[in-house]
Amino acid sequence: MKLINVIIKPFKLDDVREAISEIGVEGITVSEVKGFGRQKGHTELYRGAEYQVDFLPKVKLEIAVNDEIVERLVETITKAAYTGKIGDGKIFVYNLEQAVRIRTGEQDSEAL
Amino acid sequence: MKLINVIIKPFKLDDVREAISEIGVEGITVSEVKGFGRQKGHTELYRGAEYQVDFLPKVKLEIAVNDEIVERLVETITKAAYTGKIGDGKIFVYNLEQAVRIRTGEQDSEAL
Amino acid sequence: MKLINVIIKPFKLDDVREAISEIGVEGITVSEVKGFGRQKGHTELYRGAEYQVDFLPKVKLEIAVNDEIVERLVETITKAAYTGKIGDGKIFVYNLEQAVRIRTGEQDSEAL
Amino acid sequence: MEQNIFQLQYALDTFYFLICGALVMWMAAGFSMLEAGLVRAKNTTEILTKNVALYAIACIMYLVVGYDIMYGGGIFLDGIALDGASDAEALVGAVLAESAEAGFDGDAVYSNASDFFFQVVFVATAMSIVSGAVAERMRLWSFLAFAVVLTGFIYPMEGSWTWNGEAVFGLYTLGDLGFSDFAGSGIVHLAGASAALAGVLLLGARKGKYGVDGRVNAIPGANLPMATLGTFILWMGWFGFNGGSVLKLADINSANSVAMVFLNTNAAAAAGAISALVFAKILFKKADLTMTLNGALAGLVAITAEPSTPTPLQATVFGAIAGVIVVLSILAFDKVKIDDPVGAISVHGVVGLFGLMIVPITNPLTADGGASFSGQLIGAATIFVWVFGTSFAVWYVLKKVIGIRVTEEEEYEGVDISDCGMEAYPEFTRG
Amino acid sequence: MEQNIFQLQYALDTFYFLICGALVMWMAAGFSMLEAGLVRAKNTTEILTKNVALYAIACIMYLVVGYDIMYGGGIFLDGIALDGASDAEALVGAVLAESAEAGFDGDAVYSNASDFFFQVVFVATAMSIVSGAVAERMRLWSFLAFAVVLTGFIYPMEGSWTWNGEAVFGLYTLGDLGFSDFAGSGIVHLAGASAALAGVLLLGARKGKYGVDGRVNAIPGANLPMATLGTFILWMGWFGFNGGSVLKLADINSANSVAMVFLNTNAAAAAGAISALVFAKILFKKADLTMTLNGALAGLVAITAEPSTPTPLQATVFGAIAGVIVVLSILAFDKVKIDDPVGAISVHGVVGLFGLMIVPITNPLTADGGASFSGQLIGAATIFVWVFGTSFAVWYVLKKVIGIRVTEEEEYEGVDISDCGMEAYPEFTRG
Amino acid sequence: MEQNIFQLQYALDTFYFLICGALVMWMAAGFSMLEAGLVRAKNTTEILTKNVALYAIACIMYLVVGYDIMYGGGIFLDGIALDGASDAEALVGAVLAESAEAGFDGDAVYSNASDFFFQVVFVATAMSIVSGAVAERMRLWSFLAFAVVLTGFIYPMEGSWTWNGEAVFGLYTLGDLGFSDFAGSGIVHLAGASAALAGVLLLGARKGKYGVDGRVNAIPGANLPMATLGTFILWMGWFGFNGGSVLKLADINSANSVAMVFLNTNAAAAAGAISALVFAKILFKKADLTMTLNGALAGLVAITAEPSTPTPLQATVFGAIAGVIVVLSILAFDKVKIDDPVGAISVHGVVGLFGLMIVPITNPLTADGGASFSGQLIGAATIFVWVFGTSFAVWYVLKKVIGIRVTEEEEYEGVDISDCGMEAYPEFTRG
Ligand SMILES: Nc1ncnc2c1ncn2[C@@H]1O[C@H](COP(=O)(O)OP(=O)(O)O)[C@@H](O)[C@H]1O
Ligand SMILES: Nc1ncnc2c1ncn2[C@@H]1O[C@H](COP(=O)(O)OP(=O)(O)O)[C@@H](O)[C@H]1O
Ligand SMILES: Nc1ncnc2c1ncn2[C@@H]1O[C@H](COP(=O)(O)OP(=O)(O)O)[C@@H](O)[C@H]1O
Repeated sequence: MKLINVIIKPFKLDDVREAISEIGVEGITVSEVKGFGRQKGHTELYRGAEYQVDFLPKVKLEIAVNDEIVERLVETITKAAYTGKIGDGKIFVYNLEQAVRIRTGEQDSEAL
Repeated sequence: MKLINVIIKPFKLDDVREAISEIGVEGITVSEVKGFGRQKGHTELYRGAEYQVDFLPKVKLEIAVNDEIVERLVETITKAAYTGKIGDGKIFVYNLEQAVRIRTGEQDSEAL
Repeated sequence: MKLINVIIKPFKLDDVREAISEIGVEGITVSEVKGFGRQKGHTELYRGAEYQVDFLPKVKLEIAVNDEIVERLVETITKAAYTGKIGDGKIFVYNLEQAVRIRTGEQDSEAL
Repeated sequence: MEQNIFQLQYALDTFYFLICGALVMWMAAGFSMLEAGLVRAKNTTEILTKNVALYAIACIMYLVVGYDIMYGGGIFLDGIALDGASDAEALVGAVLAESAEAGFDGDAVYSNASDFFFQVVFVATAMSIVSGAVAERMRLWSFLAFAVVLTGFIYPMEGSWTWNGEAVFGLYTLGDLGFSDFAGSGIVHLAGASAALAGVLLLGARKGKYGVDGRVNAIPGANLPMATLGTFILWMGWFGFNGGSVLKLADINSANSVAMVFLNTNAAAAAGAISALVFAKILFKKADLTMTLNGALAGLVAITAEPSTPTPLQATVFGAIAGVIVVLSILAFDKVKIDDPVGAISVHGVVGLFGLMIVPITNPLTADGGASFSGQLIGAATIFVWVFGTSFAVWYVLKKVIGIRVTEEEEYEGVDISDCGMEAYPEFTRG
Repeated sequence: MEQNIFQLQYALDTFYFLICGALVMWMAAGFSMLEAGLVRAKNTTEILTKNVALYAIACIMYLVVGYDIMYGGGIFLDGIALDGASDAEALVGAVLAESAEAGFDGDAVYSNASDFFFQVVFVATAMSIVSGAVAERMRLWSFLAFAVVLTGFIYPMEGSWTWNGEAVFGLYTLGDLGFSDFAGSGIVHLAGASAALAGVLLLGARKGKYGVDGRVNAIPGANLPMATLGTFILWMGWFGFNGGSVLKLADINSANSVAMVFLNTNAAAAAGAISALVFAKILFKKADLTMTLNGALAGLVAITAEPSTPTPLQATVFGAIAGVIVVLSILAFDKVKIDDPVGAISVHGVVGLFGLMIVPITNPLTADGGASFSGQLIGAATIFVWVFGTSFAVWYVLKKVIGIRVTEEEEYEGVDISDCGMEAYPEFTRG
Repeated sequence: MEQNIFQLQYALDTFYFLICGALVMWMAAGFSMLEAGLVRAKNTTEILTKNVALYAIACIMYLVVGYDIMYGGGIFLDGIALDGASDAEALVGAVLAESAEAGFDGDAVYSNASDFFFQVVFVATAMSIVSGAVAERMRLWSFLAFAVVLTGFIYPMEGSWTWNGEAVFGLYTLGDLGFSDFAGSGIVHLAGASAALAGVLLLGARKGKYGVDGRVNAIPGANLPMATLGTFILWMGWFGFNGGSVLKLADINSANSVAMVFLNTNAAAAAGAISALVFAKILFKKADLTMTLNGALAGLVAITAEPSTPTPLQATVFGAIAGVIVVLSILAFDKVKIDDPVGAISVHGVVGLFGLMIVPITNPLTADGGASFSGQLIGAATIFVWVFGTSFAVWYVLKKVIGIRVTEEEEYEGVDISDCGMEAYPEFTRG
């Protein structure tokens, strides 16, 4: 199994979710993150003092899947999250050694 | 060493923390996440317009431990986080190659 | 490639960011987490009832990099995040199998 | 020309009632903000809905039957406009005759409509007290059903025995027994708290409030600036609550009395806030804002039974004592596991009783009025027995018939979703 | 000595205007909180800025030219202090002569400055209605430019035809046709809503409000306690809005009228809140707080056209009907994709019209005043055509010249950053 | 019958004082909300606690000794009720005699209690100014200790020299030198700002406010709707602050004066808001809400020294200038690293001085009163030297004895935890 870690722009979340559920992935864990990278932030102003807000709100998806569908999943996500503008985000793939579904105790593939 | 990644229902956090500290795990990193899976969300209503809130608040635990206690830990967590209702969550296990305690520079097992 | 996962004290975020960008790392993903460990929390009081707030606000950094610079990066972070007080945090290193830049489809090293 | 003087007096006294009434109406906002600030985010929309609805219900029910039960005048206030006169002209004549009879220094003559307006907002205050005590676990619609009964029947009955001087079920007349409650420490505040206590006893504590080991768990309010704002609003509104209760402004004596009431009301509130702050600091080693707010309210409730006769120094002392009482009372209720999220029963009930009992100190029983300790006790007992008893019965029936408590899941999820389907701060908290 | 009675009458009526005016000024805070509570966090600083600025602009523009257009008296209110008299002494003499002529029971004689103060806050109210309807997508500076025109010209023109009884472009006089609008259901509320509608039509809906499939998406407000506070503030301020519109307090008849107005205003608001709450519950199965708040406001708007003649029962019924109308109207506007984030067009426009149309029921046309259905229709039409037409023209020019809508990115990021560079809740939300 | 006219006049003037006083009391809520909105979330509970406590302390200290120091009348206000008369009857007689002597058009005769009530809220205002300037880093209890001294001694001394016309340490009498401060631009606002400045200088800037490279870092306020609400509350309360300072309502001249004060106060605030908004836009390219709010307050402070003599146009111009001054002043203080989180020193101090200096323009020195530039300068200097000097001494002693600043860790963690043990928004921020 693999764990796919995806960083995308927040407003792309729904598109990505739909896309990957279409190819049969049922579960995702999502969290709000701040991103630093090539894309630059904006400046704010408060009582005459300017300041740079250089983190950017991003959304991180963690998806555990079986090896065979990784490739398609990566493609699908790349399409769904794509805007072409800087800051679109990344996909990271790790190896997942074990998975357990707490409710049933099922292991690995059954747990996903 | 392994990294145990656990997704549970928020109100189970304290139970799980106690359970795992009992078996000698001292450190955890916790974050609030949103989960999508088999469990379905609820609908809200605003000025006549209904809308589906389909993410569910979950809590994610990251626990770095030595290989030998992984098995017991997984069992303990499974018990502590169990309600039997859909949405109880998952346990994911990865390989952890290196760990450092910033304060002391200690490495690996000593760092945990 | 490796994924470096770092837990630090929130007010150290800027120092760490500067330090690692100096050694040429361009991207980071940051999230707010709560930490449990040796460092103890504080107690709050509400209408006569005391309660222990035992999680501590921490910041988590995820940094994907090429193998060759991992060592220097770990050193740099250890220095930048160091206060010597308990609770300084941890650095965890995993293996990263694949990386994709969504905008360009670039793979692995090019994607970082 | 003398007539015109009476006309001016009438107009000034009517205006005084209306402005004081508007200030008391403003207290509805104060209770809403106080309660919204002291509950958790997930129960905020619902407590707001309760507060808006209960104020509205109080206004309608009192208009429909409540005022009639308490003071007569017919349901739907029919004829409040002309008061039996054939037309506006005739009404002016009738009023002027009344004024002449009363005499310039006599009882106030003022518009009936302004009297209703000033009275109706008191009913709402009594009901507002209840919503805070039962917050975070009581069902919205059961609560509103109760509000209908309290504002339409329970309170008006009790009001008729006290402020309207009718005999209690024809048995005894409180006034004759030396009972006096200037602006309603008992008639409004103790009454509201009695109804709240009955509800809380049948409702039980919020899940997780009391640990098995008997320890009290903190359930912090979500928005303390709101709670502070609410307290300031109540403090301001109280000037109308007590100031208007002099019932006349437009002669030197009355004006002096109204001014003393403003002064003493403010002094008691200030003293209550400080003493609660300091006392809590001694007990907890911290400056507890919520206790300080309760202390200010306690000072206000304590002085309400008689704000016109104390000296400023006495008012200050009374307020300071109230500030200590309220802190102790809140801790005591937690000890016996009576869960009152905002401290309403302590502030309005315990301190309301205290307020009644100190009246004889500054306004002892004499030929022309005043209060005796026995009279105050009997009055307090009458109010408590009636309001607690009838309220308990109504809550009980509601509990059996439609239920008064939300389910455990609903309570965990928050009543905002289950009752209102709407979050109060959708972007600030994680669903 | 009679003179002194007139002096007291003058002072009392002046004070009455000032206090009522202060209460109406307070409504500016109410609109601000209501709107700040019902928009998303990312658009909150900007809506607050709009509200503070529009109130300020209304005060200045009405002072500069508006009052002069509506009632005369010269630009910059020059000479409002002495009113043509050579000095204070002479002024007193002139006033006393005026009073003597008017007679004690005649029209009120009071300070011109207090009249301006009472009038100016009405202009601000009309403009406040607009800001809510165009929230979350209109550019700040285009909005403020419009505010200058509405408060300095559009409203004063319309006001001169109605409250100042001038002929509409010399063609017809509304008063003669049986038009009557006591406190401004039409002159203020319908007018504000007409300007808002024109703006919304040229502006379009917020991105994402209406799905392609024609479904309506919810865009929840960020802070419902704020919205509730705003409604309570408006409710309180309305006592000044309607109560002051009797225009005289200081005789028995007038005092009775003012008191009835307070009573009916409160009853209509309460009935509107309850009926909207219950009606929304029936439609949606949930207790919709925001609809309940709109219901209370609807009750207030409905009674504003004539709060002095209905019986309390009638006021209650009118308010209850308004509460139902506003819910239906809000749903209807969403159906036709007219996006009004706070429901301002429904509350002030649709219900404002309803308020005008029910006047003849309780105050039919007679020799000495009153209203006819036809007169009300003509009046409503006149107000709508004028305000909608001129506003549409102004919005249109603004759209062409500087643009009225923020860019899509700005809208997505939130106008707080693009217009104000400042977040309203920097620590509560994730930038 | 003439007596009854005097009675009515007495009652009306007393009521006028009480209502104005209640409006000024309301300003305490305004300062609380303004400051709570402009500090960071982690320091909110503590600033709220300070505001509630300082208001309470001001009320008590002024009651105990302050009023006696400023106007005499004995500590604890003993005998304020009867004012030396044997009983209520005798008091009425005494009052009527006083009225007859003063004459209908003469100085106002009204209840002493209402005078105290109106005066006491001014003390609280002065103290409220301080809390904002020292926010986010000063220890709670040291602050409250200072509040005791300022409200019980420093302010009353200064007040006795100005509004009570006593010679400054028997040396010179400000009134004779052509000093005039109608409602307290100097006596209240400059005084409060002087005390604040002394505190800030000894306290130092918030950690992180000024970068090593001398750059100014933004520390955004956590809740701008709260700050906006606070400003509206202050704006409303100011009608009582200035309007009540005419000190008489109940004759034609006085009523006209009160009305002009309301009109000018509102105009100055509106002009200040607009000019600050526009000026900030020019400087920063953004519509800065917080500067706009400060601008409105600056307009109010500027007109406070003399709101009755300017024409509406003059009031507008004065307010507009004040709006520009306040923006420049805030930037200037940051340049010299004087850290004032809410801009209190600029709004109340710098603009307060400006307000004093423009009095001679509309109210020049004449036989019967008025102000001269020299007189205003001497007055301002007297107030500043006395209040700054004594405050500096008190702050200094506190600093040495118990310390006035929290530790660096406490400041980083937020003073809510260290001083109050309680978060203001436990669910919205990540403690
Ligand atoms: N080396 C990295 N490690 C972890 N996260 C990264 C890394 N590089 C980029 N990211 C994440 O991806 C987001 C987008 O990257 P960025 O360089 O801004 O644009 P792009 O995706 O077009 O290259 C960043 O905001 C950050 O959250
Ligand atoms: N494939 C997956 N990858 C990552 N997280 C998952 C995956 N499947 C489920 N989850 C997480 O586990 C939570 C519970 O899963 P769910 O399918 O709802 O119920 P159950 O745990 O009973 O199977 C989800 O809310 C989500 O956060
Ligand atoms: N075994 C672990 N797994 C995951 N996170 C850990 C672990 N141990 C510690 N942490 C994280 O590191 C933070 C600091 O650890 P702590 O033991 O408090 O101090 P120190 O870093 O000095 O050892 C904790 O708050 C927690 O977030």
